[in-house]
Amino acid sequence: MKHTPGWGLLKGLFETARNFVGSYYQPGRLTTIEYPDERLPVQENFRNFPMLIYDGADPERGLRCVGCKICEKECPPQCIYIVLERDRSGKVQKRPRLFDIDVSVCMSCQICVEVCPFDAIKMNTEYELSTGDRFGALLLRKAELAKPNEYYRRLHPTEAAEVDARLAAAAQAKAAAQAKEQAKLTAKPAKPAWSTQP
Amino acid sequence: MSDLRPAMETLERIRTRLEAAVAGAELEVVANGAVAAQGSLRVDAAHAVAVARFLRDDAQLQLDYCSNVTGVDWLDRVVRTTVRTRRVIDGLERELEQTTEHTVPGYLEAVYHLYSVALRHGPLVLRQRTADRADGARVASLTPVWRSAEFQEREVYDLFGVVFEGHPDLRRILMWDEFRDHPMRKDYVEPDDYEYEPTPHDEVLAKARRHYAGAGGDRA
Amino acid sequence: MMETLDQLFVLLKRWVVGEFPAAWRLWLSPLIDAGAIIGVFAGLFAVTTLLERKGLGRLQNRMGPNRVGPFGVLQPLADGLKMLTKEDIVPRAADRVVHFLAPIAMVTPILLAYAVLPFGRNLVAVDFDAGLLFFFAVGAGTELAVFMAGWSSRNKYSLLGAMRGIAQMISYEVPLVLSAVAVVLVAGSLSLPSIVDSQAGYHWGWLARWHVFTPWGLAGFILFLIAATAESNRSPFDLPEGESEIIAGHLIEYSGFKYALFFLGEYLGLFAVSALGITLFLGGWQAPVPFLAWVPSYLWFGAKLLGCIALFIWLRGTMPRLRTDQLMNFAWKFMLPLVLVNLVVAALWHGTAAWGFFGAGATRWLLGGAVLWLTYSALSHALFTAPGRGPRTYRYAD
Amino acid sequence: MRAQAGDLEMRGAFAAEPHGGGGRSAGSDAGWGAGAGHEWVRPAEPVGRLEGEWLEVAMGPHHPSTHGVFRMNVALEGERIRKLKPVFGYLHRNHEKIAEGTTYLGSMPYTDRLDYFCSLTNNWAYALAVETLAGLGVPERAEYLRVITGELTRLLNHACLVGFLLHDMGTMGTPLMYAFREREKILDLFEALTGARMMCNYLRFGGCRVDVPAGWLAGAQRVVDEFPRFLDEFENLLTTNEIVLARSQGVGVLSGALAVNAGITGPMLRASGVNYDLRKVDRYGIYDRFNFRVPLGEHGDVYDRYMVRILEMRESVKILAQALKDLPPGPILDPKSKLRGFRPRAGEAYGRIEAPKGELGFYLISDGSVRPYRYRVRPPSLINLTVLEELCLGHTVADAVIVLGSVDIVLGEVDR
Repeated sequence: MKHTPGWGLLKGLFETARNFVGSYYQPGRLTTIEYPDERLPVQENFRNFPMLIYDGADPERGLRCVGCKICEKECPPQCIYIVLERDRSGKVQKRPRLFDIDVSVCMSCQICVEVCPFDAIKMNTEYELSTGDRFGALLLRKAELAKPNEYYRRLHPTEAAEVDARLAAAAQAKAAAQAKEQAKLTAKPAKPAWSTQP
Repeated sequence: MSDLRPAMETLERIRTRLEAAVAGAELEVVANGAVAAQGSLRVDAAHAVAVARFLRDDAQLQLDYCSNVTGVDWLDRVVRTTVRTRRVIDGLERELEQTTEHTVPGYLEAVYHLYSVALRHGPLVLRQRTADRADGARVASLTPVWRSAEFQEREVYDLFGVVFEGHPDLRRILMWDEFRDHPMRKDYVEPDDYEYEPTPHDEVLAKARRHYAGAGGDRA
Repeated sequence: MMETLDQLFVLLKRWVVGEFPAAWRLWLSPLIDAGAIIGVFAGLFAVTTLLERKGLGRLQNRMGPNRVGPFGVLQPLADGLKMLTKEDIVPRAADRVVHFLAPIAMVTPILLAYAVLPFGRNLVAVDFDAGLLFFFAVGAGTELAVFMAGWSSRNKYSLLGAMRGIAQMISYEVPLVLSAVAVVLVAGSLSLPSIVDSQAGYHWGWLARWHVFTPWGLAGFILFLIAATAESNRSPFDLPEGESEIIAGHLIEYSGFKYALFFLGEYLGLFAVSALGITLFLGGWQAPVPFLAWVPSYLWFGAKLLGCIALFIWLRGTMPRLRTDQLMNFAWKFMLPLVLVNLVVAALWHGTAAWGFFGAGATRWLLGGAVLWLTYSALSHALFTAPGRGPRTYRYAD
Repeated sequence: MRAQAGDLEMRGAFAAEPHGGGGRSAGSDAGWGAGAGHEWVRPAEPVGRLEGEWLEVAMGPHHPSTHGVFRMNVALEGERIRKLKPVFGYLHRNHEKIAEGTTYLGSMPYTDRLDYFCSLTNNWAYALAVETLAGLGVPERAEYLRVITGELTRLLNHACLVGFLLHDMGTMGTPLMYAFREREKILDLFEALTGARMMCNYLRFGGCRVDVPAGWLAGAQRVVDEFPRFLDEFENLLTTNEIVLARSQGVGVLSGALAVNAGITGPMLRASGVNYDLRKVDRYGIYDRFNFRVPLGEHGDVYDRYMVRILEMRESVKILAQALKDLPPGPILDPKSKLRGFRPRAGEAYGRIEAPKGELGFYLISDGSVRPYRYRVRPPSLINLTVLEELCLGHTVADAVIVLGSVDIVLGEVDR
């Protein structure tokens, strides 16, 4: 291959000039977004820190979480803290009194979402969380984590549709089973669903 | 294509050939219970270098590439063996269960994964075991045979405390030079010298309180 | 009217000076010149930093600064404010006096060099007979500043940078001066205004009689540009700074205003040497085509200067950096022989113009060009094509 | 012997000094193999040529060209390197210890953080090791998705590496910005598929986490189709650039024999002329179905390492085109795999893949519990640094920087 010295440099200069000119009119060349003024559309699969889903209007009563602590156990960086509710007699209730996620530790790995048997914890897409308070503001409490199902549907429509369908089917099956059960043995109370989990 | 390449000999055959080639080498084929069932070859430290050289230079093996070197810490294990014996007690023959406990002393292992670049086969897993987990934690360094073991043996030395005899430059590699312990050992206890920060986690707060009280500090 | 516009600044100065008593005039005139030069070129420095950042951004498919003011035009102001309000850190081990003097030693000689540059018709502070000599003599002072900065910082990287800087600047001084000598030889004068005058007029009524349009002038201009890039420590010859190797070389321990002065000095040096290149080869303030001769001369000069700056920015955005030994090889084994041959060609061109030994018209041009091209080929072949060098072909395995 | 001749030219008076492997011809396959007797000898300390002290400089940990927090303690004679000791561990977080304290699945997101440029191939290596350990199968579609994401990862890693390398040579980041422009497009794909741009955490034991969203394949096809144009642009800018040639040819020459013995893997090994690509050797996953070639260097210098990466990107584009065309429908997860309570049988396994930086291996020992008893990462970045001193001796500081750049390290992986 014959190679004239200096030709490679000229080719390089031509290439950068092409990019210079191209950056003004070829849309693929300038990928920069002027962030606070413009924003990229949030992808449907995007995930950033978990949230808790509740049905209905009341975040306290409608919370799907039953405090089974599976996510707390499986969370790789151990950033979830759950304390269960107790009633006056000290009996453990099926909902969390405290549900904290330390998002300064959380790495958005989504494992809590995958292991949750109740579809109670899902990934949020909120990413503008910068704050001046290093400790307090980065510890999300139950009230901050609780988000209505409609919010989840808006963030992840495809996934939420699947979950809703699954939950509806499960509820239907449960209702049918309960009706059957009811018909058979009215006295025997139904076993709590969460205790059947291994 | 590479389907036609000769598969590596079985471990048993390699062992037989090695015993013939390296006089006095103590070799043992270690079974692997996993689905992979990739057995390994244990070699004693005294003959390790000679064995390694044979493995590298033998025409049928040509294990010229040492991919992975690592350590494994096996703690002291208490093994319970239950023996049923018949004994005559009070004129009656009775069956008795006798449980004896004995401690299998722990040891450290250095594991080498060998491949052949020339013949494209492998791996052959080579293991060396130390005598114990304290002063006798010594094995032979295979860095003179495979240069790739240099940093990895240093790492095993650093994190497990296995001394590789014959290593040209055995220093700590990941931890700092003044560090005393070997963090990858199973019985390693974290030093209580972190800079604790306010956290909702009670255990950490308790630890911090202990730590700063011990240090005479006033932070917590 | 156009004549007045062309001589606007000259007349303005004459008027201002005329307003003062005669005893003052001797002092006032150079003061006004100095003030104008400092003002204009410091302003150009600000514009250039913006242009460079925007231009590099676009070359690299980025936007460049666009946050301060519309399209980021106030960015230089923000940069300047930042520089001035930064803490001035001097290492404890540093030689404080030298460390303090180095930035001053950088800027002062460069500003002095502006005295002899003609920025327009009659627009020159000092019409010095040995103007070119003065320029080179004064301009060489910056080398001292680089070494002062590198040595006094007591930092290993800055010492390496200073060593590189000295070696590089002294080596490239030689081809720089020699390429200018060709022009002196032809123009027959060391005075920069008369060198510009020697390029006045047009061949056949349309081609400017600039030196760059002769074979030796073209080669000389390219060589001059290369040497100027090296002199002003610009990429691909930014070894004394080499931020990926020795971080910032002699600048590593400078911050705040002192750093800004170095920065200013470097850019002023770049402008000065570009202005010299324009004066020597590109006809100075002369218009390139006769029908545009009515445009004021300083505007032509400014346009040519901006063109040179754009070229430097373009080079900076494209070229990787050379290595020290390659840089030296390039200076002594490539630039120096070529520039000497160029000198010979220029001498032949000039000396034989009358009796047509070199042919006439296009033949003369081609002959001169051929000599230079052959030299270039031979030298670059020796430089670049060692065995195993050059583009390679690769084999594949399946 | 051409490499040697070039070497003499390059290093002038220093060429005659002992220099580990540098003088040997890199290309010939005959140089290494059985019985070649390539015992490693530490290079003899050169006799000082100048009367004077060596200047000892700690390059790093805060240095713009060490690709992270990494230190090279160098002894300089003028600007020639006489000694070089790499020092690492600044980013050491004992990934292996963390992994031994968490479940098998819990380590998956941590593997993203090893070589944070190539989280998907890290996932793949780990998943492969666990699958070998537990005997899990991978459905066809998941295998294809792994190949697609893995090769996209290779594209972005190589593009960025070349950008960084040229940045180290002093190009003001122009090639780097072009590489990042293309990387953005690939990261957008990753974000749409896995939900994160860099910390993908996408693979699961026996398959993948989610299936591709609607329109993703068309987007990937578009990126793949446009990639060769970017490579052409890159090559126009750099491949015949005289300064790049002068800077990189004959610098950091690594012989094939030393490379194999020192366990160098990946493009660095192939640049030294050794044909060893795990995609061909192990044919893990479904790589035997694709038609691609392995580019080999001849001289083993920085330029060959650069070119091998460029050529590998072109081959990856070929693989991607085939994989995107053939992607079959079907499930993406082995029904036997489970998320919680995953307890492989006691035993050990070693799984390795051809990650963009070299052979990335995971060695796992299971004791039958939910946590691995021993979890070991074989980091290609760390082992490729073994020969750094040999590559740099006798060269200048500026060369050390580009040799380090051509090794392609990520400190997250070196230090773990």
